[in-house]
Parts: sequence; C-alpha cells; structure tokens
Amino acid sequence: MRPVAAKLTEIDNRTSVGHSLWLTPCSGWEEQPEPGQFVMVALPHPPAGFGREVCDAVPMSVAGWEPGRLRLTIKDLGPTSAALLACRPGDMLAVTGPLGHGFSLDARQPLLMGGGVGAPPLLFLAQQLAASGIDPVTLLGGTTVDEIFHREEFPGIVEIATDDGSAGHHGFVTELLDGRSPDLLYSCGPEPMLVKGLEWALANGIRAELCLERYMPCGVGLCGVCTIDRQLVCQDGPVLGSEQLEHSAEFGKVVREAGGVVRHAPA
Amino acid sequence: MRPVAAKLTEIDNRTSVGHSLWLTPCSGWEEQPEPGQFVMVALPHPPAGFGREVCDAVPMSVAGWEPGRLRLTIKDLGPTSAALLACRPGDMLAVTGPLGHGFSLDARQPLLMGGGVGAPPLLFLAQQLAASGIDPVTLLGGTTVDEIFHREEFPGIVEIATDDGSAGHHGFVTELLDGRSPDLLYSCGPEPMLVKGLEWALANGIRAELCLERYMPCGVGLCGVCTIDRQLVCQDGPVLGSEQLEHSAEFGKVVREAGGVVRHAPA
Amino acid sequence: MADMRVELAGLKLANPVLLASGILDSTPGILARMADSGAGALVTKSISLEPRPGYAGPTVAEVAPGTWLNAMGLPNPGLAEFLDEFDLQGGLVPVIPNLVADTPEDFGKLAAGVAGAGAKLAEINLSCPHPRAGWSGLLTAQDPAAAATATAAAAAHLPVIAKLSPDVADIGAIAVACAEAGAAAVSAINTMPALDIDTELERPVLGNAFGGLSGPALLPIGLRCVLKAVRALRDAGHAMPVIGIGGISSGDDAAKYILCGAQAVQVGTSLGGNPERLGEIAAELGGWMERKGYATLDAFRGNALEWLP
Amino acid sequence: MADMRVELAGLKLANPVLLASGILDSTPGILARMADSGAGALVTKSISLEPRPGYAGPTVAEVAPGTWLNAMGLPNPGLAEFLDEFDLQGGLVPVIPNLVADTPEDFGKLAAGVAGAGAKLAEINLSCPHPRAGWSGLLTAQDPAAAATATAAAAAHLPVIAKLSPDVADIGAIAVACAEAGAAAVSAINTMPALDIDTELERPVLGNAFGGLSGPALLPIGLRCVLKAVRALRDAGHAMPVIGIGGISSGDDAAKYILCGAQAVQVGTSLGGNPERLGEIAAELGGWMERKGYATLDAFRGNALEWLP
Ligand SMILES: Cc1cc2nc3c(=O)[nH]c(=O)nc-3n(C[C@H](O)[C@H](O)[C@H](O)COP(=O)(O)OP(=O)(O)OC[C@H]3O[C@@H](n4cnc5c(N)ncnc54)[C@H](O)[C@@H]3O)c2cc1C
Ligand SMILES: Cc1cc2nc3c(=O)[nH]c(=O)nc-3n(C[C@H](O)[C@H](O)[C@H](O)COP(=O)(O)OP(=O)(O)OC[C@H]3O[C@@H](n4cnc5c(N)ncnc54)[C@H](O)[C@@H]3O)c2cc1C
Ligand SMILES: Cc1cc2nc3c(=O)[nH]c(=O)nc-3n(C[C@H](O)[C@H](O)[C@H](O)COP(=O)(O)O)c2cc1C
Ligand SMILES: Cc1cc2nc3c(=O)[nH]c(=O)nc-3n(C[C@H](O)[C@H](O)[C@H](O)COP(=O)(O)O)c2cc1C
Ligand code: FES
Ligand code: FES
Repeated sequence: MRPVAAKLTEIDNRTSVGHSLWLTPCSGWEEQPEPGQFVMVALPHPPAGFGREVCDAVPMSVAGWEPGRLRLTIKDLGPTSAALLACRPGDMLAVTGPLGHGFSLDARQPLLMGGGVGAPPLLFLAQQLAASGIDPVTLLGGTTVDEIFHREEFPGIVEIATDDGSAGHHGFVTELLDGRSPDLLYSCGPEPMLVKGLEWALANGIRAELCLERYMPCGVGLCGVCTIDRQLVCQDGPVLGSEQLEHSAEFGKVVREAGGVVRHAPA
Repeated sequence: MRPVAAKLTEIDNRTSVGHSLWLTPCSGWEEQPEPGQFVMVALPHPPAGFGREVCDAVPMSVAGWEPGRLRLTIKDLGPTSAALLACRPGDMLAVTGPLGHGFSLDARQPLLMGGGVGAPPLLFLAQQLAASGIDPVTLLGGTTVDEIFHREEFPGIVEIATDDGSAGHHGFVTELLDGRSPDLLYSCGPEPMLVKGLEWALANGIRAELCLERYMPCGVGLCGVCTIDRQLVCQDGPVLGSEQLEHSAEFGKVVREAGGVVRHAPA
Repeated sequence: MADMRVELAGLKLANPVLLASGILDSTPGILARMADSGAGALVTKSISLEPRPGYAGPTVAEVAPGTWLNAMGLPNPGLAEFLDEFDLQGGLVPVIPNLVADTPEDFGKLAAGVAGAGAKLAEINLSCPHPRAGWSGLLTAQDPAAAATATAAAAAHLPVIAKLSPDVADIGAIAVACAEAGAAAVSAINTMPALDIDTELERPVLGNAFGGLSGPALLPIGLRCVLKAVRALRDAGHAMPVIGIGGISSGDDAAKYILCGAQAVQVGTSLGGNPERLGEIAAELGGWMERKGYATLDAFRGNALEWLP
Repeated sequence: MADMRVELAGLKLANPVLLASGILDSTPGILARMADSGAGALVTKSISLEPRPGYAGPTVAEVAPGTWLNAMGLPNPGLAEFLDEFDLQGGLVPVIPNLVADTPEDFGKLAAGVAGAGAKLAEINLSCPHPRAGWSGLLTAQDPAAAATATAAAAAHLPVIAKLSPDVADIGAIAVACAEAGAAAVSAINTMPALDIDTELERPVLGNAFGGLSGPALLPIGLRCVLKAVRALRDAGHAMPVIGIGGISSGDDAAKYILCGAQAVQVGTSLGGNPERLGEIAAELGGWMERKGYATLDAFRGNALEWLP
C-alpha cells in the first residue's frame, strides 16, 4: 500500500459546502472496492491561492467507483478539505487504498442512515445493493439542506431531515427511525448520530453496521492512534458491527485528535 | 536464490577418488530440476580434521533427484571437495539452486559422452531420457577405472575408455565416437574432451549440447567471472548448444581462475 | 515447552519478544490487545514533554512488500496526558515507556515523570530518523558524547534502554558510550533514514520527504548493527544487554538476533494491520527452540559470533 | 525521441544509464554485451594493484525478492593483467575503470596505470562494505580527510569519480571533501553493510559473514544519500555532479535519482542473470521523458529538491 498519483478528472454534485471528485489513479483500482472502504487522499501540491501547509493526507470514504477510477465526496471541514475542494480537473492528487473493511452486503431489507458527509459511502453501498436487486430505504440528515449530499442519486426511497427544517423533516435524522423494521441498519455520520442509531437498533433487536470516523494518521494499521477500545478503526473497521460496539467504553465518549490527544465527547 | 541448509542423509557410489552424497535441504527441491542444472554447495562447518579454510561454496551438478532431496557426485580435486567428501551422514551443508539451464530432452537417438566427474549430470539426464522411453547410449571416460563414476547405474548401453587401459577401451573416450550417428550428442567433462566432441559433431552434422565447467564465484549471474565469450556459463549455461560454441574465441582456449585471472589452456 | 523467560535490566519477562515503539501502542486499548497477544513487554510510542501533533501526510508508504517508509513525526499527547491515560505499574506484561527529548534536561524530566508514575524501565529514543530543525533526534544518536549525556540524564531516575540509530559510522562506539554513561541496555536499530520519490508528482512520497525504513529490508542491517554492538560491548568489558530490533517478521528472524547475541527483540512493522502476529512470532521462536533442543535462550544466545572474521 | 545525452566529467555519453562496478563486468566479452545492451558507459569491477582471488563462498544470498547480500571480496586479476585484457581507449561506449587500494600511494599508481592505458575517467572505490583487516575500504569512505587524500592522489593522474558509502554519519560532508580534493564527480551509494544468519546452521549465511546489501531495498537509502550529497555540494558552492546508484530496476527508478539531482545513474543488481535489462531501463527512462514532455535531462533534473523541508 502506497500513495499513487491520481488525476482529478471530473467534479460533480456541488453543494455550497462541498462536492464530489472523480479521480483516475496511475495504477490499481481495476477491482471493485467494498462500500465503506476508504482512501487516504493526499494533496501533493497546493492549489492556487493556498500555501504548502494544506498539503496533507486525510481519510475519505469511497463514494463511487468505475474500473480504474473512483469518486470521493468532500465537505469543507478545515484547511486540507478546503484545499481539496479548490482543486480543478487536471490537478494531481495521491491516493492510498482501498483501505479497511467495508459493509457486508447481506441485508434483504436494508435501512441506510447517513448524516452529513456520512452519505457518500452509503450512496456507494445503496448502488451495490440496488445492483443486486435489493431496494434500500435511505434516511439522510444534515444541519441544513446544503449538507445533504447525493439526495438525487440514491436508488430506492429517500427521506430527509434537516436541523433547520430547510428540507424534509425538521429535526434529527434519528427521529425518522421509529416504527421501521429493517433486517439491517447501515449508518455513517457524526458519532452522536451513530450512538443513537445503535441504541435504536439494539432496542429493536436489529443488527447494525456503523462506519466510524476516527483521527487516522496512517490509515494502514501501523500507528494505533485510531483505536477504539481494542479495535483499529482503520483496519478492523471503519465499519464495525453492533456486537463490536455494544459494550464499548469509548464509542461516543472518547475521541482522539492529532497526536492522540484525548477529547471527551460532549454527552 | 539463497543458500539453504541441507542435511547429508546418505553416501553411495564410492570410488577411491570420490562418491555421491544425498542431501535433504530444509526447503525447496519439491520440483524436479533439469538435468545439467547445478547447485552451489557450501560447507558451513569444517568436518573433523579440517580447518575453516575449507569452508567455501563450489558448483556441483545435480546427479540425481527425488522430491525433496538431491544427489551430488563429488571428486576430490582440492581442499573443498576433499572436505565435502569427508562429511558424514547427519552433517549439514548448504545448497543454492537449482541454477542455470540444463540439457534439452528432445533427442530421439541420444549419445552421451562423459569424462571423469562429467558423468554425474549425464546419469541424471540418462535416467530422465529412459523414463520417457528413450534408450541412451553412453560413453564414459577417465584416466583410470576409479575415475569412472556411475558405470553400473546408467540405463541403456554403456561403453568405457580409460587412459591407462584399466577398463574398457585403452585411450581417450573421444576415440569411441567414430562411426556413430546419434541425432544429438550430450557431453560433460574436461574442456579438451568437449572441444573434441564438438569438432566431431560439427564434422558429422550432429547437434551437440555441452555442459561447461567454468570458475564460478557467484553462480547466479551477478559477477560475470564465468563468462565465455559473451555468455554467462552459470546462467545462459552451463549447458550450451553447438551453435553457441561453434565460433567461440574462448572455448578450449581461455579459462579463468579465482579473481578472473586468465589461464590460456594448453593446446 | 522451551523456557523462554528472560531478565531485562531487572524486569522478569515471560518471553523475549517485545512490542517496538510507535507501532500499535498509542492507546491503552491497543496496548492491552498487544499484551494479550503474548508480548514479553510493551514499549510505548515516544513520549515528549509537550504534545506533538505529528507530521503532515502521507506519513507511510510501502516501498517493497512488507517494507515501509514512515515519518509519523512522533505524534503523542505529551507526558502529562500520557501519565493520565496509561498505567505503568500494574498489568501482567510490563509497560516500558519510550521517551523523546531534544535536551538532556528534558530527558531527565521525562525519566523523573515516568519513574514517579511507577515505571521500572524506560527506553530513550536517541535516534528519530527524521528530526526537524531544532529536534535533535538523529544527531544525538550519531555523537557518542551527546548519546552519553542524554543517557546519564535519564539514568539518574530509573534504568534506561538507549535506542540507537543505524545511521552512524560506528554503532559499537555509541553503544559503549551509553554503557559507560549508565545505560541498563541498548536497543538497536531504529529505522534507517530514507527517501522515496513519486515520478508522476515529482516530489517526495511522504509529507515530511524523509522517512525511516522498516520491515524485512531492515533485517540484515539490524543484524549487522546488533552484532557490532554486542562485540564492541564485549571487547570493552561491558556485560550490558543488547535488544535486537529491525525487520523481524517470524520466530526465525527473532532467533537470528539472539544467535547474534541479543538478550531480547522488539517487533514493529510486521504487526501492521495484524496485531496478533506478535504472539505468533513468540510461539514460533519457542517452536524453533524445541526443534533444536534448546531448553533456554542462554543455550544458543550468541552462537553465531564464533563465525566472524 | 527524448534527447538523453549527458556529459560526465568531460565524457559525452549517449544516455545516463551506466553499468555499475562489480556486476557483469569481469571480462571483455561480457562488457561488450553490456555495451550492446545500451549502456551509457561501463564501469569495470574494482581493480587492485595485485590480483585478489575473492572471498570464500557463499558469496551471494538473496535476502528479499531481488535484494541481495554479497561479499565477493573484490576478485580481480590485478592491474597488469587487467590492462592486458581490457581496451580502455576504443569502443563506442566509454569504459570507466574502477580502482581499489588501501593507500593513497596505491590509488595514485592505479590511476597512473589506467591513465597511461588511455582511460579518460576512473571511479575510485572508497567504500568496499566488507574490508578485511588491512583493507581500508570502509574506513576511507567514513573519514572525510582520508577520502580527500585518496581522491587527490588519483585525481593527479586523470579525472576521478569518488564512490561513497551509505554507512557514514554525514555523506554530504564526505562529498564536499572529495570535491575540494579535486574529484570530477561523486557516485553514491555502494552497498550497505549487512549480515544474514542461517538459523539451522547457526552461522552467517555468507562465507565472509558481513556483506553488502543491494537491489530494491537499497533504493530509498540511495535516494536519500544522493539528495543529501547534492544539497551539501550545492550549499558549499560546488557544481560537481553526483551519480546515483542503488536499487535501480526500472526507468522510473532512474528518473527518481535524476529528480533528486543526479547527473547520471548506475545499475547493478537488477541486471543479475538478465544483462539486457540495462538497455531496457534506459529505454524506459526515455519513454517516461516523452510521456512527461521532457526534451532533455536538464529539463527535470533536481525537480524534487524544492519539496524538501
Ligand atoms: C474513515 C473516514 C472516512 C471519511 N470520509 C469522509 C468523506 O467521505 N468525506 C469527507 O468530507 N470527510 C470524510 N472524513 C473526514 C475527513 O477525513 C476530514 O474531514 C478531514 O480529515 C478534515 O481535514 P482538514 O485538514 O480539512 O480539517 P481539520 O481542521 O484538520 O480537521 C477537521 C476535522 O477533521 C478531522 N481530521 C483531520 N485530519 C484527520 C485525519 N487524518 N483522520 C481523521 N480525521 C481527521 C479532525 O479531527 C477534525 O474533527 C472521513 C474520515 C474518516 C476517518
Ligand atoms: C557447472 C559446474 C558443475 C560441476 N559439477 C561437478 C560435479 O558434479 N562433481 C565434481 O566433483 N565437480 C564438479 N565441478 C567442479 C567443482 O566445482 C570443483 O571440483 C571444485 O570447485 C573444486 O574445489 P576445491 O576447493 O576442492 O579445489 P581447488 O583446488 O580450489 O580447485 C580445483 C579445481 O576446481 C576449480 N574450482 C575451484 N573453485 C571453483 C569454483 N567456485 N567454480 C568453478 N570451479 C572451481 C578450480 O578452478 C580448479 O580447476 C563442477 C563445476 C562447474 C562449474
Ligand atoms: C510507524 C512507525 C512508528 C514508529 N515510531 C517510533 C517511535 O515513536 N519511537 C521510536 O523509538 N521508534 C519508532 N519506530 C521505530 C520502531 O520502533 C523500530 O525501531 C523500527 O521500525 C524497526 O523495527 P521493525 O522493522 O520491526 O519495524 C517507529 C516505526 C514505525 C514503522
Ligand atoms: C555482486 C556485486 C559486486 C560488486 N562489486 C563491486 C566492486 O567491485 N566495486 C564497487 O565499487 N562496487 C561493487 N558493487 C557495488 C555496486 O557497484 C553498487 O554500488 C551497489 O550494488 C548498489 O547498486 P545496485 O542496487 O544497483 O546493485 C558490487 C555489487 C554487487 C551486487
Ligand atoms: S490510523 Fe494508524 S493504525 Fe489506524
Ligand atoms: S559465476 Fe558469477 S556470473 Fe556466473
């Protein structure tokens, strides 16, 4: 596994807070990655108007794939993601991956719940499920309508929730869970949302697969900084099953930032 | 390719100037080597009565093979070969190989001519030919009867020549060539014998494959010391075809010793 | 079962296969997993007085199968938070904190800190392969006097293992200097400074440009360094143990270091993505000992030394 | 077609991909084959005043795919027989004799010998990785003053390339010392000193115990050394070229060295058993230049340097 130069060939799905990039790496990516797998995407040269301090590598979920190329959907969350969003077709990035373990594809009546840029890996999952003849139901949430990524692209039924009511249900996306009975809940998004999703799934006897985002300095299972309890999120995850998180002492409680500095999550 | 520890399990075919060793390497040798291929055999620890100066690696032809073990037939030619002959069952050697390119097996009416310890690779060849239903004719030569290795083991017809007349024809083994008409002459032994064999084959329009012995410091095509003309004897050979030697400026004329020091062969 | 117990600077370890610093040791959770996997002891990531966020990525790149370049930049939360999070006293498997600093004074403060928290042994990282301006990692390891001063400062507070770099003219001289400064052991080697270039991007592959080489390619370099350190210490009359590190990915590799005279070994890169491999390596070493008929590590330690020119 | 011509210390070469010393260069026959394969120039095996038979075997062992340890022991027939056998003047592809000696005086005698036989450029091997007692290879490469004296002694007779070892604390300082002593170029790196142990035999794998590591695993070490030498020379105001060596097995690898500022490169281990690979590597480099739109080597040489911390 090593960073491979990748050409930005296309930009689509713009919102005011982000968009999708299609990348064509110099080699690899002929085989289909698992939905839920991710890459470390690096910015080797700063785009116009940025300094070298934005050149870094950050984890991003695979949001789509065709033989030899892949899609990432990026939200402006800080210096590197902002600089990635400033890149133009023809610019070169570098990707390492696909990394980690993704979602299982063995649901019959799947429910997908995504928050913010949790949507991209779920889109890729939904496309795979649909391709195998299974119709997913998807719940997408965000603080505002522009935080809802890929709304038009999801196959099957899509329901929306926004914190500010700018689209769909006015409130948290987790409020749309009640009364449903899928055989499997797939979810990706902010950890507090995942915690609520897991609680709901456990309460209703439904299995869940949750895609976690943890601070990842290496992405390949060498450093251990991404650990949650005893699991390496970058290798054992990023998708972990309800049984792996049910008794966690850290899920939703302890997160780590650069250097492994602990931040206790707000309750 | 690296030296692999190998246990000496059996000694057979004794003559007063040498004998055969059966070696069982720790790994490898599950696949059949080509007759004519060789190993670098190293003596890691001096046998009783010898000093460390005998610990060296020298090239030896594969004289026989069974899955997981191989046979070498060694003549006492100097310090290392003498020490190898002093090893006892249970002792450990190290072998690197199989190395180089061996004899083709596509003769229908093969003639084999071996001189001294040129016999061992021809024995392995004769066994392979016989196994595929082809009856070889073999001519074996040596200065005296005890230099004739494997005489009883060759399948098919065997004729002998000794310089001192102690067995078979009294004279050089090349004197047994005349009047024969094989489709291919396979030969291994002292270079002057090979030169005569090649001359005879060319004169009679017969293809020849000759297994050369050149000083080999590495055996794996790295150093170039074993070169004859532009060919690496250890990699392009040790078996070279008549077409590769026909116009040689060095075959039978220039040989190199340790350090690549040139010794012009006696005419 | 072969008896694999070994003593290291007063610590009694169940086996000589330790977790190396910086690999799968950033949180108490992963350290517990490595302990359960069967480690003889656990060396933590390098801890500095103040937090270090680490370098910009890419931080790692595989340059040959299993062989990696890394420049993590010693990410760590700093001494205070480290002591808060990690238990250095309890635990069935000893935890050996690894310390990094730019001055002898800071090495002293770190050593005092971990000693105060109950550590019985610390490793000092004299040899970060890619220090930035003002960070003195590599330079300390290259200069016997600087290595000795740093060692003495830390050794005033608890027994220390001085961790050495292969990127020196004579590792034996550095090992002897550390012994004379009061080190309880030396460990060798840290990664080898190296560089890779992406020809498409025409720039270094890693964010920090330079990185450290680790994994199988490092094994023959590590074996040579350990053997040179063992011989130099012996020739200078020091009985101080050497811990072998670099490229170990099997019990056979571990045996190579011990045959070169190492007291124990540390394993890093080959555990990447595969934490349970640590215990397997220890088990393989035990299997090798049994097959060879060795009841203890002492029975074969240093056997290869008699074959040297 | 990209123009791959390059000048090296006055020699005009058709391309920058040279055969490295000691690999497939022991006889005029194999050297002619390497020339026809497409080498930019041919460096011979190391030649000493007196013949050297080489070390006892095993002399080579593969330690990872394509990566080898070797301790040939500089087998060579000595200067007189070398001059007898090899033509240093004619030939379409320049032949660069590589010289090895233990004293500056002997370096001077060797240089005078090859200059007298028509050589236009010689390489001096300051860096044999496994010298025996009385052979000063490695020590010369580790000491800037010794490297300078040897360089000056040879440079009195013809332009010389000083070949450096990676096993030094600061390769930049050695490169600058050689430049100041009158070297026409430096080449880096020679093999990395290393050791492998056979756990079954409980002894070193090689006859000489220590050997030199070469092949792919050496690439990131070589790139770092070349880049450090290039920067040190530039910072000291020397325009002297650096030749990159170590682990090159493709045109892409060659481009990496040139991106780090190398004037030319040498290829060794990856040609093992495959002499024609040399010309293929040169052709791959040409293909890379065309794809990138580079008309000359100067157009991209050193491009990676601006990305260094
Ligand atoms: C498995 C995984 C998948 C992800 N998928 C996506 C995706 O598809 N789309 C998307 O927009 N974002 C995704 N993220 C989040 C993305 O990595 C961060 O948005 C990005 O790292 C922000 O970096 P920055 O420099 O722009 O912001 P900063 O200001 O540096 O950080 C903003 C936030 O991002 C986090 N972050 C920074 N660096 C890292 C890092 N190396 N590893 C993890 N988190 C980091 C910080 O902790 C902080 O919470 C994913 C994260 C993970 C772990
Ligand atoms: C491809 C090949 C296959 C061979 N097969 C056999 C065989 O099956 N049985 C057998 O008894 N012998 C065989 N030999 C010859 C064998 O290698 C020598 O007998 C042995 O090397 C002698 O070493 P020594 O130290 O005992 O004698 P020395 O006194 O060192 O030398 C005696 C003779 O062996 C030659 N020799 C020494 N070292 C080497 C070396 N590294 N490479 C090549 N020649 C060397 C010397 O040039 C000299 O002519 C083979 C040689 C080659 C090249
Ligand atoms: C990702 C990574 C991080 C490392 N971090 C540290 C560190 O913080 N402190 C330290 O002393 N060594 C560190 N090292 C060096 C290792 O402890 C070890 O010395 C080296 O990797 C060689 O062993 P290996 O080949 O088994 O990995 C690190 C190595 C790697 C690969
Ligand atoms: C078998 C072998 C023999 C060598 N002999 C010499 C030598 O005689 N003189 C020398 O200066 N370098 C010698 N070297 C070193 C190479 O010239 C080169 O510096 C080194 O192998 C690194 O390049 P590579 O990875 O392309 O092989 C030798 C290397 C090998 C593998
Ligand atoms: S990010 Fe380094 S181990 Fe997961
Ligand atoms: S023996 Fe070294 S190349 Fe043939």
